[in-house]
Formats: sequence, C-alpha cells, structure tokens
Amino acid sequence: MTSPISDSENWQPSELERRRRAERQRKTQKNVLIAGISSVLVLGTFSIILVNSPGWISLRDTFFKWAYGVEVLPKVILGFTTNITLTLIAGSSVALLGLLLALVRTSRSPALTPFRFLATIYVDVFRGIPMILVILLIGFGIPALQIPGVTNEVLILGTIAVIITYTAYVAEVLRSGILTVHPSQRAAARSLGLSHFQTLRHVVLPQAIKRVTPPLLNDLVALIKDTGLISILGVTDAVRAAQIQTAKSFNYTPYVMAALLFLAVTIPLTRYTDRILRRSMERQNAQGLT
Amino acid sequence: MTSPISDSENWQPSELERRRRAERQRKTQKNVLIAGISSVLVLGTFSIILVNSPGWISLRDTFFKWAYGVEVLPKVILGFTTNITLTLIAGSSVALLGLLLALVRTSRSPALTPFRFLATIYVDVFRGIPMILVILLIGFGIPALQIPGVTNEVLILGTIAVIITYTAYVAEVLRSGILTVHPSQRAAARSLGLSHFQTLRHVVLPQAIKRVTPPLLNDLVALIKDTGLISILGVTDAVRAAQIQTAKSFNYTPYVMAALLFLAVTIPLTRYTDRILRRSMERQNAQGLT
Amino acid sequence: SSSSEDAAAPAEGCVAGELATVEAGALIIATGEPAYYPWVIDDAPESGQGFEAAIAYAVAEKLGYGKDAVKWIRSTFDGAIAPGPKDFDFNLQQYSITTERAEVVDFSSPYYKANQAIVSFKGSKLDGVTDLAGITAAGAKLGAAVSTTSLDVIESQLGLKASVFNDNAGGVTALKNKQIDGLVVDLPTAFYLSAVEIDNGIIVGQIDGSDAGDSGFGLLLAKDSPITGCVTDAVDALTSDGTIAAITQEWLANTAGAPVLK
Amino acid sequence: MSLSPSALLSVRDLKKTFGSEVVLDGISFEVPVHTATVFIGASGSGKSTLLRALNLLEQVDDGVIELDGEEITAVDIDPDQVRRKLGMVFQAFNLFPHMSVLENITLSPIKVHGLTRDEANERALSLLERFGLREKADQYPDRLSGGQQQRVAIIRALARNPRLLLLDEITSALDPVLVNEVLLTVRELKEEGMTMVIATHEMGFAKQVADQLCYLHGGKIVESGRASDVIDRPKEPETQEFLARVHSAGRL
Amino acid sequence: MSLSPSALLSVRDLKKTFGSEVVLDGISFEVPVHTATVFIGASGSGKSTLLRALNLLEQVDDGVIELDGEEITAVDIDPDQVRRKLGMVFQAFNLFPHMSVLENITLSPIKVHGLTRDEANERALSLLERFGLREKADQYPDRLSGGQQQRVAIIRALARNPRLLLLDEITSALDPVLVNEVLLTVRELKEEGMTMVIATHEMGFAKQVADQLCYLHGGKIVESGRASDVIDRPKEPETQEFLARVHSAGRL
Ligand SMILES: Nc1ncnc2c1ncn2[C@@H]1O[C@H](COP(=O)(O)OP(=O)(O)OP(=O)(O)O)[C@@H](O)[C@H]1O
Ligand SMILES: Nc1ncnc2c1ncn2[C@@H]1O[C@H](COP(=O)(O)OP(=O)(O)OP(=O)(O)O)[C@@H](O)[C@H]1O
Ligand SMILES: [Mg+2]
Ligand SMILES: [Mg+2]
Repeated sequence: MTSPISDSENWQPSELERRRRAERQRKTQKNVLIAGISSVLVLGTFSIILVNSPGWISLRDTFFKWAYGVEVLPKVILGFTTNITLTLIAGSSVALLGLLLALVRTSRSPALTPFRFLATIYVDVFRGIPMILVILLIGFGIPALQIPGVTNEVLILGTIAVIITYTAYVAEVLRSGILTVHPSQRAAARSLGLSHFQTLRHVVLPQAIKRVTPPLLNDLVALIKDTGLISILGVTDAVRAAQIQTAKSFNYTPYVMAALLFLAVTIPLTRYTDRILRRSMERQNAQGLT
Repeated sequence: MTSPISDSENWQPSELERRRRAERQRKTQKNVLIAGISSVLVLGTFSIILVNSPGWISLRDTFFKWAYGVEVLPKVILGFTTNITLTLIAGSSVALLGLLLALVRTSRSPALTPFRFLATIYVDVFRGIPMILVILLIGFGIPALQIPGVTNEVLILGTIAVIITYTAYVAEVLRSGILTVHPSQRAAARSLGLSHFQTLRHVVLPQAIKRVTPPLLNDLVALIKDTGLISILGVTDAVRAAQIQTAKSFNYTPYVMAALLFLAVTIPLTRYTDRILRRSMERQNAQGLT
Repeated sequence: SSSSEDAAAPAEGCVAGELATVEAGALIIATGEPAYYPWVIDDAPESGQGFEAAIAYAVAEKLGYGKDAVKWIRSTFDGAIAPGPKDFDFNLQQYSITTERAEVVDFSSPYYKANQAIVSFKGSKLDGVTDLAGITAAGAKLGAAVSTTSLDVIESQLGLKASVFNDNAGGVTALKNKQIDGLVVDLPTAFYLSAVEIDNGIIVGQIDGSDAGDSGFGLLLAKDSPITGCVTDAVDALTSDGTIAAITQEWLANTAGAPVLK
Repeated sequence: MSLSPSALLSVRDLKKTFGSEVVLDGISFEVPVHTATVFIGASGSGKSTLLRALNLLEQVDDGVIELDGEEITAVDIDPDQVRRKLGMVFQAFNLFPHMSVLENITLSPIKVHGLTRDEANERALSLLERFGLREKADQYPDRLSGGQQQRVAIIRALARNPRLLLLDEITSALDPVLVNEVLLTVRELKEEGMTMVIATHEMGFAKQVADQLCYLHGGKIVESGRASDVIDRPKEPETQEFLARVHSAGRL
Repeated sequence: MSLSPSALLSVRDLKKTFGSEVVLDGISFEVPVHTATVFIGASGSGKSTLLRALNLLEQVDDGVIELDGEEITAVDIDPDQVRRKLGMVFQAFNLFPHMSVLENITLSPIKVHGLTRDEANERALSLLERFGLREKADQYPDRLSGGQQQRVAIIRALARNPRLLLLDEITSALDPVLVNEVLLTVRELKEEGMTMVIATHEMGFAKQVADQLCYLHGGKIVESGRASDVIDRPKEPETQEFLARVHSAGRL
C-alpha cells in the first residue's frame, strides 16, 4: 500500500523544506532562549536578593551549615533506614490492600453492596482522620488492651497504622484509574472469554495503573516521608533524628540533610518511572501536532 | 426507527421474565445477606474481643472519655478554624498553581522546554522534601533574612509553605488526568477551530479533572489535615489544640475530637463529590453488564 | 502533695534492689530525647552529669540499685503518657505534677519546683517590664513549648494567647526572628537559653507557676505501679537528708536571682 | 421449549429497552449451524444491541436466548463459559490500546483457550498475513488506519475459533478489495463449520453472505428469509419501502 | 508559486513519513472552489493522513499546502486562523464524550464563531432534525449507535459553515438511506458554495459526489480526473488493477 523506505532512501528534503526546518529550528531556539534567559533572570534575581539580605549569613548558618550537616549525617542516615524499611513493607501491603479496596469500590455486582458500603466507610474514615491519631490508637492502644498473643512491638504496630491510612489513599487513586478505563474495553475483554479477574489483570489494570502513575508516585513519596510519623511511638526515623539533633544544637541543618536523603531516593525513582511511562505512551499513542 | 414507549406501555413481562427477575432478586438478596452477615460477624467478633480485653476500660478512658472530650471541644474547634481558613486560602492557590504547573509539564511545545524542565525540578524537589522543612525554611528562614518589607507573619508564611508543597502534589495529579485524555480529543477540538486554551478549557480539562477527582479529593483531605503542620511555627490548629490538652491531662480524647471535626467536614464533602461524579458518569457512559 | 496515696505498695515492702521492676534486678529509667542542659549534660544521662541525671542515680541508689543496675532508655512524651504497660520503671523529663495527670499515671513526690521565666532579648517589647501587668500592657506575644507548664502560665496566669512550639528550638528561632516577643520556659532553662542561644538574651523575670496548678516536677510511673510508694519514699528520704538540695546546688546554683514578676 | 434440531442459536421474544426507548421488541429467530444470518435495518434500529445481547453484554428485559440448546439467559448461567463459544467483532473495534496488534490477537487464545504463546503467535501471524497486516504485528492500534484496525478486530475474533461469530459492521472501514476478502473468509469459515450472525449496512455484502436475511424495523424483525427473496421480492410494506429508498438512492 | 484562479486549495509535493514508512510521497493536487475532490485507495494508503495534514494536525515532511492563496504550511502561520475556515469529520468521529450531542455541535459555533447560544442551538437542532436525530439532542455520544455518532460528527462539522470541508469516510456507519441523505447534503452544500475534500471506500458514493477523483496508491496520486473517467476508463495500470479487483468483488 505505502511505499517502503527503500523507495526514497535517497530522498532529500526540498529547498523549501530545508528553509522551513531551519526557520522552525531558529524559532524554537529563539523561544527556548527567551524562556531560558527569563527563567535564569528570575531565579538569579531571587538568589541575589537572598544572598544580599541582611540575614543571609545567619540563615545560611542555621539551615545550611554543611560541616555540621556532615557531622550529623550518620545519625540521620540511621534514621533513614527506618523510613526505607517501613516503606518497603508498608508500600507493598498498601498496594495490595488498596487495590483490593479499589476493586470492591468499583465493582458493580449488587451482591457486593455491603462490602462496597464498608469499603466506602473505610476510605472516608481513615483518609479523613489525622494519621497521628491512627498511630496513637494502634501503637499505644493495642498494647494497652493487653490481649494475649497480640504483639506490642511498636515497629509492627506503627507499620500497621501507616498501612491502614495509606490504603485509604491509594485505594482512591486506583479507583480513579479503574474508572477511566472505558467500559467498552471490559466488554471487549469479556467477549473474548476472559473472566472477570483476567479482564482486570490483563486489560483494565494495566491501563488504569499507567494512567494514575503520577498520583501513585505522589503517594509513594509521601509514604516514605510519613513512615516517619511513627516516631511518636519512640522509633527514630530520619526527620526525628534530625529533630533530635536540632533540639540539641538549635540548628536546622539536620533537617536539610534529611531532605537530601529523601530526594536522593525519590528523584531517581520519579525520573525513572516517568521515563518508562513516557516511552510506553509514545509507543502507544499516535502523536499529532495538537 | 425504534418504537416509542407508547407502543408497549401496557407491556407486561412474560411469566418467564417474572420468574427470572424474582430469581435474580432472590439470588442478589441471598448474596447481600451472606456478605452482610459475614461483615457483621467479622466486625462483631472484633468488637467483642476489643470490649472484653483486659485493657479495654483503660483504653476507653484514655481515648474516648466523652465528657472530657466535650469539655475541650471548644478549644479544638477554635484550632480547627485555622485548618479551615488555611485550607480555603491554600486550596484555591494550590488549584491554580498546580494547574499551571501541570499544563507546563504536559505541554509539548519545544519553546517551553526550559519551563518544563524547571517545573519538573520543582515538582521533584518540593514533593520529595518533608513539608516540615519547607515550613521551617519559609516560616523561620524568610524572617531571618530580615529583608525590608517582607512579612514575618507566620500565618502568611506558613500558608505559602503549604501552598508550595501541595502545588507539587496537585500538579502531578492534574498532569495524570490531562494525559489520560486521548490525543484525538484535542485533534477534534483544534479542528473545530478552538484555540489551544479553549481546547484545554472546554475539552481536555473537564474530562481530565473528572477522572482524577478521587485523588484530588485525597489531596484536599490531606491538605485540611496538613495545614496543621504550620503549628511548628507556633500557630494552633485543631491537632495542636488537642495536643495541648492531652499534654495537660495525659488523655487522648482531644485527638479523637479533632478527628471527628475533620470527618465532619471531609465526609460530607467526599460523599457529595462522589455522588456528582457518579451521576455524571452514569449519564455519560453506556452501561453494559461487565 | 504526693499522688501515691492510692498506690498499693506500702513503703515497708521496699526491699532494696528487689523491687517489682520491669526487669528484675535492674532499674529502667526513661528520659527525653534529647535531654536538655542543665537537666542532663550533653544528652548523656549515663554520665550522671546534670540535675535530673544526678537525681535519677540518687533515687536508684536509695532503692538499692547501683550505677550498674540502672538502664537508661529514651521515651517520647506520648510514649510516657500512653495507657497500658510501660517499658520503664520511672521517667523523668521535667514532668509537672497535676491532679489531672495523676488520674492517668503515678507521680512520686516532687524533686524540684521550678519557677517559670520569660526569656527575651534586649530592646524587645518586654525589655524593662517589671510586673505581670506590664506584660499584658506591652501587648507582647509569648511563646512556649507544647506539653510544658510554661504554656499554662501564659494562658491561665497571664491570660494571654500563646504561640505553641514543638520544642524550645522552635520557640528560640521564633524569638530570634522577632516573631514572638518572649519565650516562657522554666527558670533553669531560661538561664541557659538567654546566656547561650539568644543574642542579647535577657530574662525578663520569673513567675511563680503554682497558681497554674504546678506542684513541682515528679518522677512519672505507670498508673498503679507497684513501686510508686517505694520511689516516693526514696525521693522523700533524699529531700530530708539534703541530697536533693546538694544536687540542686551543684547543677542549678546559678539559676537564682532573676527578678520575680508579680 | 425445544430447539429445531440443527439450530445452534435460538432467540425467542427478545425485548430490550433503554430508559423509555424500546430497542428490541419481541425478536425471535433461529440460526442453523454452518449458516450466516444477516441483520439489515436503518441506523439505530437495534442491530448492535441485539448482537451485544447475544453475547450477554446487555441484560435483556424479556425473552430467551438458547445456545446449543442451553438457555443462556438463565439466571445461574456462567457467562464466561458461554462466551468461550462466541466470538464478537465490535462496530467500534474496541481494540486494547496498551497491547500491540499481536498481543491483542493472542490474548484470548493464550489466556482462555490455553494455547502456548508460540502456537497463538503462529496462528495470529498467518491470519495477519492473509489480511495484509503482517508488518503491523508489533504496531499499537492507535497507529493503524481505520481499515487496519477493523481487520485486527476481525482477526482477534477469528483467532479464537469460536462456535458462533457475532459480526457488527465488519466491512465499514474496508476498501472494496478487502470487503471481498472478508466475504471469501466468511464463506470459507462457513464451510469449515462456523456459524455467524452479522449486522451490516452493505446490501451487496448482505446478499452475498446471507443464508438468512432479517430486516429489523421498529424493534421487530419485519421480514426474514433467503437473502434474494427478501431483497429482490420483499413482502412486507415496511421492507418494500426501505428497499425502495435504498434502490432510489442507487445503493443496490 | 501562483495558484490557478479558482483553486481554493492547492497542494504541491506533499510528503509525510511515519518512522520508516513513507505514507505520502509527493502528493500534488488542486481543489477548485465549489467542487468536491474525492480520494479513493486501499486501506492504509494514506487518505486519513492526507486529510489530517490538510487540517494541520500532522506536520508534513515536505511540500506546500496553500489555502486561499496563503501557504498554510509556513512556519509562522497561525493554525487557529486556518482552521476557522476548515471543517473536519474524523473517521473515528472523535465526539466529546463529556458533552451532549447538542453541546458537541454548538461548542465551536459559540466559542469560535461567536454565535449566541440560541442561534447555535437553533441551527444545530435544524441539522439534527434533517438527519433524523432531533430526539437525541440531549443524549451523550456513548449512548448512540454507530450511525448516529457518525451523523453527529457530520453535523458538528457542518454547523460551523466552513469554507472547506474535509470528510473522512463519512458514510461508513450509515445505512443506505442515510448515505443518500448525505449525498444530497453534499450536493446542496456545493451549490451553496462549499468546497470539499473527501476520502471514501464507497465507489458509488465517490462516483456520485466527485467533481475530481484521485486514486491514492504507494503514497502517490496515481491517477486523477473526472470520476466517470477514472472509474470507468482508468488509464494507469495500478488503477486498472485496483478497479478490476473492485469489479470482480462485485462492488461496483
Ligand atoms: N447505552 C445506551 N443507552 C441509551 N440508548 C442506547 C444505548 N445504546 C444504544 N442506545 C439506543 O438504542 C438504539 C439502537 O442502537 P444500536 O446501536 O443497537 O443501533 P444499530 O442498529 O446498531 O445502529 P447503527 O447501524 O447506527 O450502528 C439507538 O437509538 C441508540 O441511541
Ligand atoms: N501515528 C502513526 N504512526 C505510525 N504509523 C501511522 C500513524 N498513523 C497512520 N499510520 C500508518 O500510515 C498508513 C496510512 O494510514 P491512514 O490512516 O492515512 O490510511 P487510510 O488511507 O486512511 O486507511 P483506511 O482506509 O484504512 O482508513 C497506515 O499504514 C498506518 O498504519
Ligand atoms: Mg450498530
Ligand atoms: Mg482512514
């Protein structure tokens, strides 16, 4: 139907097209330059105002005292391992439970009405109340009950509390993803003989999850940070470690070190996921000019 | 083409169909019953274990001492007004700025590359670092600079910090919504002569926002709670008010009161939005059996 | 003033070194993290340096636990007050004894009664104020850390609305930024802060916090702990034999002399 | 309730409404094995709805559908089991945008019918070859032309070797040469034992492929019979009028 | 570089590739005002791509498109201004699922062409009436049959009164009676002064509507001329072969 490339392998753009491309490139370059320069100007102005303000030195010493930062870094890193461990454990549980909840909430079967009702209440309640209360209730409340055989290990209980809260958030994100998959996709899958579960597995979820990857990453990044909330139970995470140091020294650099640690994990994660996502979208979509 | 309803206004379902409907109803009822009973059983068992555990009374007195809760409620409500006020102010700014950022990040124009780059860095950084650090940096850092004419009012600075952080989150949610709108929709809108902006306004965003409403609500609910983080600057929100009371009495009921206040706002909000969303989806989509 | 009346254990039952502690043969003492100067020096309670560290070892000794039998742990504020079993025998981090709190936990008799003091800086609204009325008149904005008696002093005694911070670090920063005019802390801390942390720091004056229901710092124990009686007895004994006075003299001597605001 | 011996599909008194609109109003027909039953009728007359109902994608409001003598409209039927025997090509194709052409085609053979990936690929590639799409195997549906997408949808249904094929306007996006190719395919399939229900607007195609032609109007099958009879010698006034207008439009 | 006096659209040496696939390989043609130019060709021959390129929805790799004497492929052109003069019906309809039929149709007249809502509604409703869709005005696209959706897409383009209409397979989902209705509409529009570029697989439709017929093959316009000439007396061997196969398929 269409000619293979070999036909026109030695095709050269016309004079006109060459001019057009050059002009397009020139225009783009000009615009990029304008955008770039204006960005640099704005940021530069801010930096200059910052550095020349009367309090800059004192601010720098309070927040960015690198020598001190390096000194406390090992302690903050030690705390950070708590964040990472909890994130790995909580993250996978949250993914599973959140998915389950999202599936229940998006199911249409009338038989599941009671579960749907409970799932809705669950999400509304655990999303709505401050996580600190959930952590207190689980982390201090459960041991206080003194039920035989139930752990009173704060790490475990704290992790459970984190899972409970984040499951509510992630369930909503996944639910929104599932709802965006057009019903005709399910119809097609079912008409091919795929079971309800297979339809979810192969048709609905792959599309749904791809679509909500940015908000899912939001929640993952927030989770890494929020696992630290269990420090009220006496566990030391990166931020708590920083807080301890700051409380001693009245200097905020430890917080900055903690932030750098977080970024060291989250930025590569985000960039990597984003690239995968963009590739898959580029492969999938026809890209016009709009 | 098809007969109007009048044709068959006096149509009665056949004997078979009546049996089928009855059976379907019976089956549904049975399943609902099973689901309902099993839910009640599970929840009931948990409650019984809870109430009969050795520490239940002490737990109840510590977390659910209603008389005390009512006593401190006015103070918690006073703190809660801070959450609400900040949410209203921050929420609208976040919506605007988040949208702007999302639009920059989803734009394809090569001229915007520098802005896209900056927007990506912005999101990565401010999403990744603990909000507490942003609040400290803005709330304590800016006044420390002693730049003439710049406020050192903690409420304003704290709100700015909250806006900065949440903008990053909301931008990602909106970006994901925008990406789910199929390019052919833009093509159709542009081919109708709509400008880039009109296309966004009338075609892309209405679909995008509807699709990400659940994660947007996640962020709104989280925002209501997280506005409280500016309490590290010395402002009293609902959770801080509860904490102050708890520190006095060593009783956690104030936290529970705070949680109830949050729920009193977030649940109606969520239910209402959900209903609107469901209605619009029902109107829009053909609903098959799958 | 002790809340141990309702504690079951009679003082006579205190066999030295063999109390019904969390871990038999050892005494687990909790404090905050970090523990502040001058209560604990260098955040190292094990050294026995600092007022509360010294008190802890003195009480331990009275109870029949040598230096080696004492184990230190750190607890958060919430960890100390949460219901249910505790992982420490007693906890000291400047917990003020109030009747309300005593419904939830046990306290020993007080081992120290600190006045509250207002820290500020030269040239602030509060510089030169000499009485309580002057503070209100100055329209001053006062701050305090959460879960301290200082907060009660501002709110119930001065009738002002306080800016409440997570810890003293936050309050100090706000003070340096002039976002508040004064920070209320207990007197020993006030001396430390005004001398070390705040440029041109001053102590405006001290306030007797008793009116806010403060009856001094006590050792905090689990509700109905079997050793509350013994610990109270030990504190009482240390008070009467002058040990506590000596420790106070050693660690808090230079904290007298701020004008009292009335 | 018995079925004529050779009928694979038997529909009785089918009724379907959308809100206040009665789309199917007492549809009855039988489809003998190895035959093609074609539905014609105006746009909006309910052809697609009927095919969706046969595939249990719409819950009917009354009536019975029997497949292989089994009432598939019964309440306790397992639709997955029913659909294993059915293949459907949707009017809007409904390809899976996140899967390549090959993955679209092999999904069901592998997951539902238990073929190995190699077997499924082989079969898929030979069908792609036949419909001139061999080189698009790894392309994604969004990047195909309309006719290419339609062919993939047809191949996806064929690759499963169903007992009964439900084909909704499968020639709408095809060029005339391809229409002919599809026509030949349909005939071959019949010979191989396939049974089909087809909805179409193409009178020529209908005439050439139909063993039984049904004219759908006002929610009812107004007339049915051999294709040449219905088209060339319609009996009912509605059919006569429709075909007269088709004629006058020069489309026969 | 000048344009023949009556040509509204003039295309010269248009080239478009997707990756390694050359889809349009030096396309040149002119469309005089008040005429319809029809493109036929096998599935995948590039008809849709060409129409999208004319609407500036695809960036061409070489060549020139002139509309009203203005080079719209120029770098500094404002595509919004160009598209105000153009109307397009997409092969896949591309209706807005979040808007009712009426809103779909009136969006552009109100937002782009500045009509009041009442004026726009009136015009939309009369067009809906004409295409038998009056009672679907408040329905949402997902709930329409294929043919109904296609009619809405046509109406949406017509409602804007463009100078040049680009119509991609606008009869594929329509029943024969409606095809005729569209045919009449196209003729009327031409009389009212509209110019059109049409891609279609329906040889009958092409023959009846085309002032100029172009056969697209291998990325090139192999043959063009009056419809009756090209279809009944094709000169080029490729055209002859294609039409022969169409003939033998009984589709002419
Ligand atoms: N989900 C739905 N909700 C409401 N009405 C619907 C729905 N689906 C279809 N309809 C209506 O039912 C009627 C029959 O639609 P159907 O798609 O079966 O027609 P069709 O015969 O396939 O038409 P075409 O030839 O145009 O594809 C139409 O009037 C349509 O608007
Ligand atoms: N975005 C894209 N990316 C890659 N290839 C594409 C893209 N869009 C179209 N093609 C390819 O370009 C060729 C021409 O496609 P086009 O849609 O123009 O064909 P067509 O003539 O309209 O066919 P049909 O009659 O089937 O609609 C096809 O081979 C198609 O696969
Ligand atoms: Mg249809
Ligand atoms: Mg096409």
